Amino acid sequence: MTSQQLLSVIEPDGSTNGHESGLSKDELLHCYRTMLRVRAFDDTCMKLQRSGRIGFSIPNKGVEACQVGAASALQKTDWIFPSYRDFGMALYHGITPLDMMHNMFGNANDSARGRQMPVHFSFVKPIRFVSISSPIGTHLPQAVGAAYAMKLRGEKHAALVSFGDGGTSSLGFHSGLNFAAVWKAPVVFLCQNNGWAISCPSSEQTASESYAIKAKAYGMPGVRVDGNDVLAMRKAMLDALDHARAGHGPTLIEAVTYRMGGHSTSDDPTRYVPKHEVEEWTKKDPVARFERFLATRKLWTKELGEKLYAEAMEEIGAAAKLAEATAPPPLETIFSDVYATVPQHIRKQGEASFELARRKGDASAGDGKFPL
Amino acid sequence: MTSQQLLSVIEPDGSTNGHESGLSKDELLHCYRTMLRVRAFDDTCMKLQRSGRIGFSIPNKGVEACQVGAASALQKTDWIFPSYRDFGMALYHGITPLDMMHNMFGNANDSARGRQMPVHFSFVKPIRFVSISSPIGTHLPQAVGAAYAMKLRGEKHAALVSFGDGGTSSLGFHSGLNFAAVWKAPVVFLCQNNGWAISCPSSEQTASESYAIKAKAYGMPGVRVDGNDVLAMRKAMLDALDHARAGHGPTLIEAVTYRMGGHSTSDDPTRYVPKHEVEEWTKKDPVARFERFLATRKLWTKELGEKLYAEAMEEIGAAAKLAEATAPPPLETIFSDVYATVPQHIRKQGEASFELARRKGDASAGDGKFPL
Amino acid sequence: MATLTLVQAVNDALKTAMRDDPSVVVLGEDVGPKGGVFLATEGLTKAFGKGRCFDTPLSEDGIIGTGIGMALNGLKPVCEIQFQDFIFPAFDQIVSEAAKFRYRSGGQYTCPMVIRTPYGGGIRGGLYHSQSGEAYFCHTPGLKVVIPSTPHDAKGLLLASIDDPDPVIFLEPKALYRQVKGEVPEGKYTVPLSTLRTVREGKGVTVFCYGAMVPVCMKAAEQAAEKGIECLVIDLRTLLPLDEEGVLEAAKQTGRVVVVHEAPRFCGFGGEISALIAENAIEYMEAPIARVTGFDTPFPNTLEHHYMPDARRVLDAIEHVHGY
Amino acid sequence: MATLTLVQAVNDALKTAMRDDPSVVVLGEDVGPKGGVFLATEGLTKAFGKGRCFDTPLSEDGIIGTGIGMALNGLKPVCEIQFQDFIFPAFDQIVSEAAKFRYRSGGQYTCPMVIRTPYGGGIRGGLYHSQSGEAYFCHTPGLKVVIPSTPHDAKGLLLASIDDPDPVIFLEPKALYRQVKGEVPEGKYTVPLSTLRTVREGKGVTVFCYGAMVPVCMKAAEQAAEKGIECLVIDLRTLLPLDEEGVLEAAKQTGRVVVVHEAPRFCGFGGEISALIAENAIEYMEAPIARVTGFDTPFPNTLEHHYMPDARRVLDAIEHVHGY
Ligand SMILES: Cc1ncc(C[n+]2csc(CCOP(=O)(O)OP(=O)(O)O)c2C)c(N)n1
Ligand SMILES: Cc1ncc(C[n+]2csc(CCOP(=O)(O)OP(=O)(O)O)c2C)c(N)n1
Ligand SMILES: [Mg+2]
Ligand SMILES: [Mg+2]
Repeated sequence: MTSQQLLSVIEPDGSTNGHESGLSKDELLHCYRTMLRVRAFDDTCMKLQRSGRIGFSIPNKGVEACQVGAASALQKTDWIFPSYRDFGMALYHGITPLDMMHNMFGNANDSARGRQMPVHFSFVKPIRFVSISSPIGTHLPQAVGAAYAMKLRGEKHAALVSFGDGGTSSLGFHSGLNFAAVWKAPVVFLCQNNGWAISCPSSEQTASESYAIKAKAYGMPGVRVDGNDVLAMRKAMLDALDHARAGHGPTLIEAVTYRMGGHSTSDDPTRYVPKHEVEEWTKKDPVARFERFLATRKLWTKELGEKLYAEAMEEIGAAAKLAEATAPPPLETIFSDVYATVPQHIRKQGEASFELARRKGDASAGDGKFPL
Repeated sequence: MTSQQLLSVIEPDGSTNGHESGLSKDELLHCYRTMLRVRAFDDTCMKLQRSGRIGFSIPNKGVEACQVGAASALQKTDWIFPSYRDFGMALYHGITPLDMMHNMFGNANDSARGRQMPVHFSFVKPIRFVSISSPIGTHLPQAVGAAYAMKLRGEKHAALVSFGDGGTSSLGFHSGLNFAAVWKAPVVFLCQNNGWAISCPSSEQTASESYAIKAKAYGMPGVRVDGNDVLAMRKAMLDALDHARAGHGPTLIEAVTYRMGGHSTSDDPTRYVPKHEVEEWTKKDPVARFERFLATRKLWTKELGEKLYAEAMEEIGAAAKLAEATAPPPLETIFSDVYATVPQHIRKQGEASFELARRKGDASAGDGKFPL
Repeated sequence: MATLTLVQAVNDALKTAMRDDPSVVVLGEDVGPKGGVFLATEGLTKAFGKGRCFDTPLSEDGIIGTGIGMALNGLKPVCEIQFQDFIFPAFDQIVSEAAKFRYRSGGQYTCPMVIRTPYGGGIRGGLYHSQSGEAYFCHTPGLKVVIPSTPHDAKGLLLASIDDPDPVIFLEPKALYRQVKGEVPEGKYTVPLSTLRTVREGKGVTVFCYGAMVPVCMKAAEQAAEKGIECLVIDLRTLLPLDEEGVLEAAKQTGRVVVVHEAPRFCGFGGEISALIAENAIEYMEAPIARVTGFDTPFPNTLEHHYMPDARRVLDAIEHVHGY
Repeated sequence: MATLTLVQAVNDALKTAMRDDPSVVVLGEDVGPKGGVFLATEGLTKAFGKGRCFDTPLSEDGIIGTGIGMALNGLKPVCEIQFQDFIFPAFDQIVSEAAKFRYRSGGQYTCPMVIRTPYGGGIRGGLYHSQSGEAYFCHTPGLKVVIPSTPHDAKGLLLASIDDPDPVIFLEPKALYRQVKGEVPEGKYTVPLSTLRTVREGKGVTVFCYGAMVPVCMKAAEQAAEKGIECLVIDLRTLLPLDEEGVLEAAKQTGRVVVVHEAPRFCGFGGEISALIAENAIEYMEAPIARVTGFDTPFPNTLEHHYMPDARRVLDAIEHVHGY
């Protein structure tokens, strides 16, 4: 296929073109349930942020199929180098809403120990979900290096690295794809083209015909997939992973999808997004699309959907309560994990600050708000 | 044409396919003479370096046609953002061997005031030949910015930016081409693919089919040109410049050529270059190719070639002598030109160092040698 | 005179410069229709058109690299980096190129440009939306480094930076963007670079600070005054080229010095102030030269208020050097 | 024991590490068949194969970015940056990523890796083949910064750096690559990081230095001795984490201090040494704390020997603080 066609599996009416990739009933429902949990996580975080209980979150409405379809193709021994918008991949692989909520509140149980902003998750189990970084694009060459290590040791694992349309302009995109292709590293580059990079539309991000075509610059296959079609995403990923595991090297997948909300909970997209765009894409909602498919298999009813969403809301609401009630990280966490062992000068700074707190009381929290 | 075909004008036997771009006899001879002067400059610098009179030079044997053909298409109001291997562009546009030699010796008359290594030229006249930098690729986005300024002011000028095959892996390649295409900036990207980046062959630089095809990633035309064919280079440049001046934006030109010597005067290419490669390319020598063409027009004889080369050697030898006899830059040049005016702290450092020299004598020069 | 917040003063400066000089252009991520994530560039595209204020692709290397090219060719680019933490992809362009163009070309090519970027903590931004990187730039000859702490200075220093013939890194204390308000003259005026501002007179202890630490130090100085210690508080404003004479004079006035910044201590800007004094005025010192700084760790999130120097910590240092 | 040059000792360390540990890999531009432009990696590809020592495309961002990924996934990459001047395209990967991975992941992901690169002047390399950027890295919590000055230390420190669980910037003084020779034990041994080396004892003046400045300072110290001033010369070896106690002790021993480095003075590493002393041992100081450094300008070419501190300049400072 040329890079301009869109790979799709589920037709708008829910029928398919036959490339369902053999998921069992349970697996199909796991995908569906995960998509609803992403939506529930989103809705919960939005409320938490609006009521000032967390500082920031990243909406995922519209991109659930991308993430879940792609994640469904991975083995637990593969590595995920996620972007900050990849809730679906985490949830698909069994990272719990509670683990994620600890990070949203930056509390003592946060795996990042309250050092990162919300949505900057880091997990090693049940799958390698590599610590998310804010600087865009840095994780692409990192994924290539991790994949090179797999190849050098003769393992049949692969790495998935996920990023946005904006991420294709980053330095890491260029060096990551180039090194991967030269080394034939077992890595899949997933560009989730959701139409926007904060307020920058794709037309101002690049003049190329598509994002997938950028693969040509590196000598690797590039495929364009309907990112709102969970089964198409799964198929494209499976093909790319087979290719990688067989030693043929990397693939660039462009998932064409849409960010139906703002960039983040602090963004006001009405300043720059044309209204008609949102309306058009609302019709292509990936959850509704998958529901129509499931209905053709007699796996879906409106009631089931409502029930699963309600369950997810309950689970996630409970997680939020627990996370909110968890203490903040202890002061010591400022000074640990800079190095494997705390060096002289940092130990002294820590001790001085504990001592000052004993003498003069604690520092008081500010009221700064995150802007974007 | 697809990016895989090579644009050429002069056939190996010196006949042409009719795309001579209407150069007058004088212009043709100016091209030829410039190519010989590049070779003479090269030969002279090699000798100067071998005898320890300069520290470093960059051989140009094999790539003379690339540079001269491309330069011949430019107006004096255009800007050149050169690489360190672009002697031919400088000489074509009337920058004198003496000006260049001052830089090779880093003396008081060096336009870079002895601050840069040899071959890091900087000229504003007779054409903008922008100060060469060692870090690879940084000048690509700079050329785009300069071109944007032309466009914003409604000028019909353009910028040429020249770099090597290795340069395509740099950060500046990615950001430069991307910004240029989005902005439709009047800039031509000239990749001189001479087969090697120091000891790294193209096969380890990229897995793409060609360098020209990388244009697809940015949505701009990419052309592959026989870089040993001065008239083909000229034609490709003229087309790209027309395109740019007409407001249609940038072009990526890949000039396929060959570095017939080492990377620099300090490099030993026999450590890594296969012998047969050099032999093959020696047959395609761009100067000989052009001579065969000139002969078909009755513009060339062996004697003429020898005479012009001898004249060039004499001129350049004289320039070297003059440059060598010129004093080093004064001590003050260490401290000036950091800012438009010398700030307090730098002035003090300068004064202290002059004072120390008066009290305790000058510093003595070391004997460090440049390695690569 | 209007009463503006610091970020409004920045916006006002940009508008003033663009109105006066058609060669001034503003570029960066989201600076166009959105007006920047902090709204510093709000309204500029509308007022001056897409050719003068425009969004770029997501590449800081591209923003600064093309900015340099514009500056080489007669424009006056004001590049915005969305957060100072994201300036590092452009570090090569800044350190190797913008800073060295004049020197390496013997003055034939120059880079009059401004790189504006919000820096520092206080918005719960964690590791990557809170950093203070001034020391990296201050160790780079060829750059100027400017940090305002009031709306008045923000406008006057930014206009002076845009007028300057050399590349200026203009670091805006994001914690103060909306926290401080002040009177800002209309139209063009400049605050000269490389001049200090005496925020408060005092004969007890000299406190050197800049950016978001200025109000923190002022609070500490007031608390110190209640205890009978009068502080001389100096807002450095321009870190490079620094008014070294002015610094030494202020240090000598009290013989007791506290240097304050948010950035990590080790090899930070405060060390340069201490070293300057220890090299040129040590005989005037009657106490150790104290530094109150961020810790030598990355910037945390939940506990950021423990990481950033507060009045409590500054006061403790003032008392320490005073009682020495 | 063999007598090796400094660059041979580096090569020996790499061979030793690669032989002992199959997870050690070497990558960079021209490190393969060519053996690196200084021949530090000569013979490695031949001995260990293309999977263990290999050339990369021309991207420092790629070299360090992929190196980080390798480190995350169980390899021990030793990345070469051809000249320290060319490390800046990788600055984001180093400062934002390698330095912060452990912290931001609560120790779940770590980057044990070494970034080797030749630094400093003395080869007529001009602005871009001569720089000393240690201060940039020293201001970055999470990194270690190591600089050897003898063949023995080069091997021992490099092996310790490869063993280290954290990212190490290993700066090799290129001026000394072939200038110094010394005995180097065969096989594996390590010189512990964060330990100082006393190069010379003396009660007159303490001289702190590292890298290529060590022989320069030793020459000055000998000249000083002829004039009756005995210097305590300290080779810092590891700049970060610095043995601060050791530095303070050495400073207190003489009460007179000279700090020497090639990098520009302003906000350079020397300032941190001065500041440390001024903060913790000022009462021991009997003279100004002097710095002898490169100037606050880019690095020139023809006049590089005027730019780099030489024995003449160091001696002058020694005399100055001694006679104060
Ligand atoms: C290097 C860098 N520059 C700027 C930013 C600020 N920023 C955060 S997200 C974003 C847009 C990313 O867009 P895209 O890659 O399309 O991902 P999306 O948010 O749409 O999923 C920007 C500019 C950043 N995080 N890192
Ligand atoms: C950023 C950077 N990294 C490394 C180098 C060292 N270096 C100098 S030239 C060169 C190879 C360049 O190859 P290419 O771009 O093909 O140009 P050529 O020399 O073949 O003309 C390298 C790696 C550099 N100058 N800049
Ligand atoms: Mg996007
Ligand atoms: Mg080449």
